[in-house]
Amino acid sequence: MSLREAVAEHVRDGDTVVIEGFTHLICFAAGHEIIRQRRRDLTLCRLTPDLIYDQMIAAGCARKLVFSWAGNPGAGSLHAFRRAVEGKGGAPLELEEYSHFGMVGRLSAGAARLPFWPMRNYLGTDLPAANPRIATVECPYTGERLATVPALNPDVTIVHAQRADAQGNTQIWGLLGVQQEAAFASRRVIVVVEELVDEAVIRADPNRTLIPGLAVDAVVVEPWGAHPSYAQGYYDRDNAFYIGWEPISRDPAALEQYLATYVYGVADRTEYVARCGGLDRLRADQRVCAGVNYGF
Amino acid sequence: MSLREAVAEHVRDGDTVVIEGFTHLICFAAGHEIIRQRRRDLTLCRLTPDLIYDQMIAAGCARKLVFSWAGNPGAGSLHAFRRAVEGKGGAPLELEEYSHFGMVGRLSAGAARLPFWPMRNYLGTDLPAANPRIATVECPYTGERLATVPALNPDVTIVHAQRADAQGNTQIWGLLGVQQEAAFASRRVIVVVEELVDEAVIRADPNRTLIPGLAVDAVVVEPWGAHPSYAQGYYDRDNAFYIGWEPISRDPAALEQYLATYVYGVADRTEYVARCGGLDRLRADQRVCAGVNYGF
Amino acid sequence: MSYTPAELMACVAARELRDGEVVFVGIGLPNLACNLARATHAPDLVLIYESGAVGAVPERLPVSIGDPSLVTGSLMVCGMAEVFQSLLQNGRIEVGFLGGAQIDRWGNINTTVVGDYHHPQVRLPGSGGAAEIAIHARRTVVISRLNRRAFPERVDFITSPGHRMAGRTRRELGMPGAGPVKVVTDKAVLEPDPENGELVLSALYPGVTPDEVQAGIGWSLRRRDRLEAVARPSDQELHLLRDVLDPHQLYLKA
Amino acid sequence: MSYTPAELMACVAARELRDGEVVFVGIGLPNLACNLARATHAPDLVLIYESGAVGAVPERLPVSIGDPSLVTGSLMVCGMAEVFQSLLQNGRIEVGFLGGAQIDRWGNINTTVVGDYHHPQVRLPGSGGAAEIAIHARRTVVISRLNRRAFPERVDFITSPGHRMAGRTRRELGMPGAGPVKVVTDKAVLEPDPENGELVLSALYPGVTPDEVQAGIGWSLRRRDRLEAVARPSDQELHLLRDVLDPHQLYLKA
Repeated sequence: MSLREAVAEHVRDGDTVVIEGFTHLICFAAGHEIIRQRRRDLTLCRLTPDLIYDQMIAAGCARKLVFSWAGNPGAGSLHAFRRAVEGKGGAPLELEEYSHFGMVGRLSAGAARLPFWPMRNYLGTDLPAANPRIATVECPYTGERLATVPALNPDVTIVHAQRADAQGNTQIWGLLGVQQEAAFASRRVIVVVEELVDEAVIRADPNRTLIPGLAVDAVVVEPWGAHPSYAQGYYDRDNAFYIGWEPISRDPAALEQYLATYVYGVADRTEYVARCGGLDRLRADQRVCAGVNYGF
Repeated sequence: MSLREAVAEHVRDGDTVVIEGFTHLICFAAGHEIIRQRRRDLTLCRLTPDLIYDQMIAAGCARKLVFSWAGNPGAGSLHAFRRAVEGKGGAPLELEEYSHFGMVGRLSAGAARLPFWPMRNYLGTDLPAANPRIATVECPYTGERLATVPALNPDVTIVHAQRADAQGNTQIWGLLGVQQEAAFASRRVIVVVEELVDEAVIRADPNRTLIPGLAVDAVVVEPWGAHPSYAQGYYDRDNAFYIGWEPISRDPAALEQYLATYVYGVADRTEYVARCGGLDRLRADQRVCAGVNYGF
Repeated sequence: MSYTPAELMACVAARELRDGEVVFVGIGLPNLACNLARATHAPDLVLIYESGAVGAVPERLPVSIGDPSLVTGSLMVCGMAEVFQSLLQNGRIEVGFLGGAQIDRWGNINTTVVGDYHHPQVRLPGSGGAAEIAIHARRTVVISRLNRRAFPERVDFITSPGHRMAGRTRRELGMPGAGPVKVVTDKAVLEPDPENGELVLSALYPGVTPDEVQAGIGWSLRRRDRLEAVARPSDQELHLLRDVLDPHQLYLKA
Repeated sequence: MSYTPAELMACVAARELRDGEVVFVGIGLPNLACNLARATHAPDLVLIYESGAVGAVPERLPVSIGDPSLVTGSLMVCGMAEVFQSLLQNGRIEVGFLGGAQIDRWGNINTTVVGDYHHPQVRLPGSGGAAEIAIHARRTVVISRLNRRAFPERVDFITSPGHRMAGRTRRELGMPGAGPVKVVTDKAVLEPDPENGELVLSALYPGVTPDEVQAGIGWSLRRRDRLEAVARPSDQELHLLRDVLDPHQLYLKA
């Protein structure tokens, strides 16, 4: 299935959408396709909105943002996000804000189909005042009060991964973020992979499988689909792009120009990769580990 | 460190002890050493007490058993356990009983240092009546009542694993059970491995590490330490032994004879392996998977 | 070809499974039934074991649900927290198999104790994952041989809830799953009355009379107006069971 | 050898770490400080990043806490649920590094908004993992350059609690960790008054006067009776920082 078809079928106006991946495996390809298909009124959820949500906010896809850290690591701000929140242009953006632990708990509860997740957190912070959905529960054993966050069950979650088989049995290594929790918490799941592999490859190392095919609705093959984010063992993070985003994001006209050229101006990921040019410089070195014995 | 030293230092009379491993990687070596050192009044916790706890109960180590399924899979009963519970000889044994999910939740809460774990469970069953520690909590968002189990934080947990480095960075593949949760929930952790490996082996495939050395107090090398349980990629489960346990366990004299010969009658695991004889028949076939690339 | 009751039980259980379904498998007959279904009408059945093996394709008949043959070549191995939270409680399990020492009129199952909990005549293994499977699996199939001790009017202890627990229904208790939809015995199949959840006779095995069934049941068994016929094991089913799946008669002893 | 304030800040932070400790590392100066400590007095420091890398040994200066160089050759990579529950909430993190746009008299840190939350003058990134690190790490070290905007008497928003929040102490709020034990600035070190948790001047950098410090602080700064002396960066420390750890001056720009 092509990413165009997968997004057309599974991402709808008004949906609560999660494109996860903590620095690693952020599916920019899916974000760009959602922008191209001009989805609207989305509730975008991610721990770190990152450049991809900054672009989707600038493109007018988002009605609301649910997050825990909205910056451009080491490089600056997400200015489209800031303009919306600081009332300096752009459509208004509703915020629902947690800490990383809070977002992790929300997706853990969603994956377990529990209505809340307990944690020791938030006492003494102003976060519960800013977000009334952060509540408390009393322990039935000790009587102490613990913080709670509500379950997050997205309409659709998009997970980028190194590889999967045709049934969506998905293997990820390197940073795992909350990809597994997000997939299990979601009503629909799109997996986008660098490589489609034979089921035998998956079955040869079942402990590497993070998401089983029974939880996946669509599998899409999109090499370089995470650029400028990275895929361990496939390509490095394009740090120059992240640093270069600061001036682009700061200037609405430049941002519009970027979208016109690299998102609206290309038909698909293949054209995007061609237009970026020279991505081969990011190709990963070989640091292949040894296998383990599954025999008995 | 030898297993004798590790048990002498970390397992004390009256302790709450977890020797985990779901069918896979059950550390019989540690159970036998605890019996040899004549530990008393232990609270033994495991989802499946299995033969190892049947032996420890017969040897008089246990005051209490916390569990969710006490049988000899496919082969029969744990008769030392049954004699104690049915009042047919042997010291009395206090029971605290859950389902598997309940025990998993108890260790998950322990690992997260939360006082309880919520779940949708137990409604309509007689388990809460049999175990008042199964309680309920009201969801602060939906108002629904969920079942809870209390955290389990053992004094000492013993984890058997395929391999670890000298610092206790431990890698496991095949069935994972609740080994990670049990280790993080415990005050002290002994890791017993088939193979001690160089730190470089661990660092070559960090996604395989289930327990970090920072959570481990002692590392012991004990090949065949899980027999008659198994170690994926090292040796198969000794199903004949499990089937043969039924008549032994059924007859207190035979059980005593077994302990005299295979536990008290040997100084350590090496002598046990020699006395068992022919364990090579269980050695695993080679089904080595391919490695993955950690380069960037 | 002649066949044993156990062989027909495995066939009836296998026929209950639809291709592509996600099944929580137990050891013994349930495992045989699932592998029989995979070998016949349900090649894409997904076998999940509570030990954490997903999409297992055991090369040998597993003696325990933690057998290494369930891991080798499986699609995924995950921890038990994922099994119970992200798969079972999440609602991903479509069929669960259950058995027990006692099954009562309402499909409640006892695998905990015969007699009083605190002074048991017989201490049974306990729940394992059965309590949560009975609550969360979209539907369950119960397998047990008929006899009055195994089918009392009321179980001594409810380990796995059926359709009516101390008078309360699954809906009243807010249980996600549909509960036991079929009880497969060695003589007949029982199914819950859609009205009140009471187990009633729904199908007789070839050559079995209702009285033979009643003889193995501790309450006066009602029956459906129209009883289904149960087809005898086909030659293909028998060949698979005897020559491929359980050649050493581990679970199919006559 | 002459040195920059940033270089001394990295050295002071590094000296705060003891060998073998488990440290929750941030990007920038904290990362430099940890790797400087590993290269000098604390070779067995365990670096943990909230992204899930445990025992990381980055071959290059990571630009983000999710850099692939933190994964390659690390001791363990785990999901973020394990990071926050089994490591941080579990109490395994001995030192956490924090920074922020605003740090107040009580060591409270604001990384959320300047101005009103709902109508911010400046929207900052938010908590990330800072709130829970401030609550759970056994102790935290705060790194920030001095200036009145960065050190107001009261932060606009408490993202990460310090020693006194709306009058309530950490103990009253039942926080496991000890909170900020040192605030490392470019001119001096501040530490909490053991009595009331108020940040006071505890050490001056070579050649800095108390007035220069006060000039960068928005409340009247009390000082310890005996101020500690801060040793200048050694030649070895400077060599490591300049030639090995940050050769491209990514974080040590003068």
